[in-house]
Amino acid sequence: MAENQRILVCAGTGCASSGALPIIDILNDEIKRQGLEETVTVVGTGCQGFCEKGPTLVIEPQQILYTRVTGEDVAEIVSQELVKGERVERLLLVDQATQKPVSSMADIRFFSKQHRIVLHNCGVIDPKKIEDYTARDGYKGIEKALKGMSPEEVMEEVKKSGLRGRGGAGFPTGVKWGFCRSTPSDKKYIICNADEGDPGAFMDRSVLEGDPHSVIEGMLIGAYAIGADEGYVYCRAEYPLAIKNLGIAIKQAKEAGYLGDNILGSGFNFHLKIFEGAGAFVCGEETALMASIEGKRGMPRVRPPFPAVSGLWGKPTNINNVETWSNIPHILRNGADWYSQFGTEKSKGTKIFALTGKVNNTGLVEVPMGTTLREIIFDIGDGIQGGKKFKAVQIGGPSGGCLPEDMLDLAVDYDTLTQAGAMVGSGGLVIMDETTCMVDIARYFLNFSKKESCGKCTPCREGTTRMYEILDRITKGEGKEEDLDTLENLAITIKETSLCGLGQFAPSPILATLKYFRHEYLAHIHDHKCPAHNCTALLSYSIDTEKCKMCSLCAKNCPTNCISGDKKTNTPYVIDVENCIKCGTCMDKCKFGAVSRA
Amino acid sequence: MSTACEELVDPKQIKLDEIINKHRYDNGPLIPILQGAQEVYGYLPAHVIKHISKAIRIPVARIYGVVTFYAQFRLTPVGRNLINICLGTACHVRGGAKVVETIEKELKIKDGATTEDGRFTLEVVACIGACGLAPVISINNEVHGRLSPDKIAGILAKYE
Amino acid sequence: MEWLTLTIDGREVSVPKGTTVLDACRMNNIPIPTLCHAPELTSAGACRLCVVQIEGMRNLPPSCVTQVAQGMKVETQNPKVRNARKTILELLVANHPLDCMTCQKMGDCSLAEYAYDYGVTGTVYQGEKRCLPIDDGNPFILRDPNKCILCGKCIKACTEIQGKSILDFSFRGFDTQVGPAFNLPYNESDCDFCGSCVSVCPVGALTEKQMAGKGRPWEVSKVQTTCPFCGVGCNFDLNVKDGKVIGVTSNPEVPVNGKALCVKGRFGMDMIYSDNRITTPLIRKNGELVPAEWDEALDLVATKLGEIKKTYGPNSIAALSSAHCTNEENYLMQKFMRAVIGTNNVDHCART
Amino acid sequence: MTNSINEIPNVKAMFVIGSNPTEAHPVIGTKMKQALAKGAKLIVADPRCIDLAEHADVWLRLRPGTDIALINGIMNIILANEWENKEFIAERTEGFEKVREAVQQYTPEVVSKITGVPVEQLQEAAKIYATAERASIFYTLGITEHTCGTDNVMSLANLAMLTGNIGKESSGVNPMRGQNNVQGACDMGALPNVYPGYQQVASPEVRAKFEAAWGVPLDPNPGFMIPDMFGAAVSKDLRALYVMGEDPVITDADANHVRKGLEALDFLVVQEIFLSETAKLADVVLPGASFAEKTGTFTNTERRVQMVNQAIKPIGNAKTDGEIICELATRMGYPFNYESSAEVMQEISKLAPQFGGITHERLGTQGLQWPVPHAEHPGTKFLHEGKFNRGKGLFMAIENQLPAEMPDEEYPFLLNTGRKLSHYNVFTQHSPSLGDHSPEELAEVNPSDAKKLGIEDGEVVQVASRRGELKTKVKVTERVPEGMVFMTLHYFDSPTNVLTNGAYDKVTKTYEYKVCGVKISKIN
Repeated sequence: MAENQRILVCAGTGCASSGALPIIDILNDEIKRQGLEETVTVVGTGCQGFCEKGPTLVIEPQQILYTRVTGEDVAEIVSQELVKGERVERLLLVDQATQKPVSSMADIRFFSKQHRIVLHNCGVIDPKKIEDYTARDGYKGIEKALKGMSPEEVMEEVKKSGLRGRGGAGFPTGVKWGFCRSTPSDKKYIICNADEGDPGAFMDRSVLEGDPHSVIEGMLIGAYAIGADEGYVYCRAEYPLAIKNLGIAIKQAKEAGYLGDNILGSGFNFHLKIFEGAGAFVCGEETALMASIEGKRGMPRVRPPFPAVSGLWGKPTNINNVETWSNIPHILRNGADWYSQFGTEKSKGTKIFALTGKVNNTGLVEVPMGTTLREIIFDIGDGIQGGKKFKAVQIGGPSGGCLPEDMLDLAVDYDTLTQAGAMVGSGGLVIMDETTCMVDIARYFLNFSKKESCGKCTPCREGTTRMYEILDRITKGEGKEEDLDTLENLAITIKETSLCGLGQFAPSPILATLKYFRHEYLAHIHDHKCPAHNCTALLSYSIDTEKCKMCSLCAKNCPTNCISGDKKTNTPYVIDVENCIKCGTCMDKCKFGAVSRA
Repeated sequence: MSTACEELVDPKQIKLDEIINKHRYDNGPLIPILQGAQEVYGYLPAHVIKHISKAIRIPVARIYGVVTFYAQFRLTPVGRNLINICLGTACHVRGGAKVVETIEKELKIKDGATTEDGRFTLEVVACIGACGLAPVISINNEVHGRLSPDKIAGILAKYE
Repeated sequence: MEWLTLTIDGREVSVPKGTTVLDACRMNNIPIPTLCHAPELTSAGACRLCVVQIEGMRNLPPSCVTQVAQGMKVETQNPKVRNARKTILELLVANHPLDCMTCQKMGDCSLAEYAYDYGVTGTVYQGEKRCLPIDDGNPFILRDPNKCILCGKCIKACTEIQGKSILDFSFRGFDTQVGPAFNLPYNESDCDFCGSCVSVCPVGALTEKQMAGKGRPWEVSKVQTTCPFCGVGCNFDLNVKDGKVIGVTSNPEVPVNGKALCVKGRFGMDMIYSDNRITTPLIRKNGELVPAEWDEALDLVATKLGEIKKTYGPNSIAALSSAHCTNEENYLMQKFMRAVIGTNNVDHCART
Repeated sequence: MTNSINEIPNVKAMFVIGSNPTEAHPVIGTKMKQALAKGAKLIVADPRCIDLAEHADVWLRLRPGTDIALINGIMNIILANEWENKEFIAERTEGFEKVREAVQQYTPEVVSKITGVPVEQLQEAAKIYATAERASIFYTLGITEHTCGTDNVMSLANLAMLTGNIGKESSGVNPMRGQNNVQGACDMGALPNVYPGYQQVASPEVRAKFEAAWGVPLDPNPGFMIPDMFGAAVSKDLRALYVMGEDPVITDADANHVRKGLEALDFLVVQEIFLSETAKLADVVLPGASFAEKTGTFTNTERRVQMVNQAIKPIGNAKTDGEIICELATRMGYPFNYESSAEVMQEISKLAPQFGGITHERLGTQGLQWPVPHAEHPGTKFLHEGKFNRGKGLFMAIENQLPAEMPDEEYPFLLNTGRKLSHYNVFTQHSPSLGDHSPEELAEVNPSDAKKLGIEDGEVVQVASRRGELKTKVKVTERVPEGMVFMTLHYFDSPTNVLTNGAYDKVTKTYEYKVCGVKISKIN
């Protein structure tokens, strides 16, 4: 039995939703009851990344991972694992390939294939304790900068590292800083963009929740290099835990002298505030974000002038996102050369992806740039759920595109993805299988873009609605072949004439699916069929009275109560098509294969 | 007695003024004040918007524009239970749309509406960040994950 | 002043530094369609109709907010640019009523003009259309939000010229609207009815109620004159059709006020045709004022004044001249009193 | 105005006193708001919470009729802080020491007591005005329509000279004239003591010039001013009155006294476009033409002479006022043979030096700001650059004075009068749309007064002064302070001037429209 063990309980939003928080208390009670409080510490950490299997906990130093833990499991874990040093087998992860349980994190491909720089502390430290952060070399980066480097040297180091903005477009961070630095002004601002609105991405939230000090330190270094003395973190109000943990971190950093006036006796001042966003995806766009801080409608404005020249309240402003800022302390601490050894020639370092959809291991993964999609999906993600067939991966959210199977060996970096018609974007990776309809996916994203369009410029405001309407008609089997030309023309015009990135990239899902999955569009239009059996308007469910055993299971599970029949009177079960929402529950539940879909 | 009545000041109004005074000299005070006001009132009644307008000298039309721009702000009271249905990408590909349809049928209201008895308000949102548990809904910030249409009725029954 | 040279549609032109591509085009008589741009307001770059192609630039930049750079190569009419503009116009028309025949704005509607120029059919996109109530609860302005193309100029006119900010955008995306707070009708808002919003509206969303049905733009002649209400001295154009004033339009070129006016200046001119106008001389006979011919009336006045002057002296006669009449008329009045009657008894309400 | 309207957006500090520009001079009001949008500071001195008060950095809610004390107090603070412009005072002015002495007793505490304005606000206002790069004063009838109107104006001149805020772009003292051509009527010599161009009737050289031009001998004595006329009519010193385009029964203070005077006349001629209350008393009514029916010029408050261009023929049998005067003159044996109003302007430009370079042709679409001494002169954007008319600016020590009639036990409310945006004097009542938009008087009463009187918003009440009474609807609003009632002069049905006091300023004989005592009673 190991001395001085730590139990790291994931208390990130995903695991908390699955019931992780009570587990910490129960664990503490159980440890006390079994008299282990001297040697065992329970730590509530930020996101460990493995949301699919949550609540998760890790026993240190052995690095044993337990998944889907509940309160009832606690006593057993304490007496088996902590006292006897034996595994609780039923709570271990089962490798889908080998169908065997694996206990050690080193053997779990979800972890072993990752390279964690930004997520270095996430899931390991208690984010509410600054000493946990400093114990792992926290604030060494800013100390190094303030004590021995000029602002120019700091900026040069960042330039040399090759770091590119992790928010989407991948603009070189050091160069961006340089623009702001070189604009003369009595006042400059820096902003951390934490308005992670991309549906299907949550890395920024996880970093803020799990390692908020790394963002603060990154911003401190940036402010020093740029010459700013005030900063904002613009965080979605939908991320209450992130706001809470960041708020605690700012307070602790102030108390420790890392924020405020004359930081570490260097004469450098920096003040940081949190601004809670009020729910608008478009505020992820720099100028809209600043308008929002200024208390206006979050509508982007034309550039130039760029924020580096005239930003927040007309002052030079530099904006980077959470992941970008969080990279900075590592670059300062370990040097640009160390950082640039990771990644590809033009895309350095690592990138965090939110791996979701029809994949076995969903969660947050951080890999070096240049890792192939196949490695991410099939090794780290452990393949497609339910043994189904991979169809496509959607990269970069509503602004990105879908890539088909033959592009799985693409090495992920900014340039290759853009060339292929997708983009790194915020790093959402949504995996789709044969039951996902690509027209429906395009329709889904356009519905999102049209709802989130700010309405300022004509092409985006009017055009996203029209594209959505055309796609909607196609998914209902009401499309015409010329719709595809109309769509394409509209998509190109919107891309080329919209004011901001939201509009310019809103057509991407259409252009990419038209490029790689045109046949699915044509099947809807010509044959009035959805090859993925997904588009409800083109589906109907019926019960084969021959096969129906009148067990009533389908009727009991029908959410809209539209199946009726009666064994006593020997009335076979039928579906009332009027009220059927085509959810397919009956088909899933029927043990006799009596329900069929057409 | 009438004097006693006059001295009764709406406690919400006092809180609102505290919020306004806390932020009024900040740069860009509007959104934090609106967020605070909504916390006090549960929504943003017209008289509150006008009061804020007067206090911080921002035209009412501009405030109305801001309030209607951001999804967070509401102009009508919310039901006793607030259902947020996630339609993030992960939830969508895992059948989120069917969850929406089931709940809409069950409660006989559409996205954004409140049931007549004031029991539920329904809102479709983009990603609450529990993608690993897709499809998910949250009711009063309590998350219910790995849903399917047949589980809905049981979950809703728990909320009065 | 520094001058920059650029090429527009193959033509080399020079413009001062700081000029926008749009202004460079317009200075050189190269037509560019615009809906959200107005020289007296800040530029939004929102309608995107003024897009052009510029060598080396990504996408199609809007010319109204793009500054000229030395050596820039601009294409304003190539098929790509024209197609983009046509698509944008199709999008606008798809969400706009097509009742142009009865629309007050016909003949002066920018959207109709460009739609015609670009061969827009209005049939490409079928789908949802804005369907909002019409605001006609006041005597001055008719607001049809369904005709609004959301260019935002009325909002800017209300804020930047008028300093009122009665109007703003509300909601977002396809649901975006323009209106007073809570989308109340104008007469329930704090609107002063200066009508600046009407003066900048490029389509029929904001029109003058009094002018409805009174005349088409091509039938109207405009006469610049000075407002008779208050001492600011705003100028505007009286719109005249068939010898009748049908309304007022503001004129951006006038010196004091530009496009700004107040409710009286813009909407009070129906005073001219008030039923209370006196249209013939009146003479008191048997205690009653009765109509008379000019000769009779003037002779009576001349005789009476002559008699009184003769009997009681010139200083027994006085005149009140008028702060509402012209300089020339005031000059004539004081000259009349001083030179013809022979008294300095002339004054006017100078102090109100 | 010493400055031009389009200089306003560039003013850095505006001191608006006794003026309600957003209602009475709406487009000037918008220019002020443009200045605010560019970061200008605003001081508003007004007992009422006018629209601009809501945009002000400091709103000085002074008691009516305490303007001099307020201004003296501000000067006291400026001197105490040494914010005065010593260089300007030394080079461009005289008489400063007397003012320094006079304002010494007007300490912030004393002034606060007189005016009711808190000391801190006085200090803030003084600081804003005195330390701004370009400050301008704007005033209207709230300054002049007092028995001490002239002294009020001089006080403001003192303040401007003290800080050197005059004679520069966007910096000066700007009275905003109320009526569209009140500036022009004065310029044209429609005043009993001056000929066109403010040339004194009493001056023999001037008179000789006009006698030569007009070919007749002229009376060397100044004539009656308006308030004198009605008394003279009653005493039969005045027998006939020719009224052109005015409605004194409605617009002059103490209307009942005015009516009495008019009724005493032997002969009253009224030349008007509407059958006004005054016209109803006339022996002969001559139908004039509206501005749309004639050509000529108006001069606005920034001294800009602008064209009025004929758009339509006179309605019915109406004739232009100029034409009528010419016909009368001719019939009385002195032919006025003018081909056009342009020809009249030619005569004016020969006789009035500041119009020397003005012709209709030159005015075109942009007009010209006088003085325009000769045909090549571009006009004058702002006055007093480098030098005042009299040479050095003269400081005048002014003491605070009370209005002629203050509220008392019998008439406990202070009646304040003014204009509202939707109307202009009385004749916009004839516009169907404006009449419809704003159909009736709404006398403003403070909620606590309304409560005491037991009256509600929208209720019709009786308002009476020593001189007359009327009925009006009431608007209950915080805009007026307790003890004040505010009414406009726009409505025939509530003719406010039956209430106002006929007392007037000793120099200009301007009525004290702004202050008198009234009582309000509920109608059962």
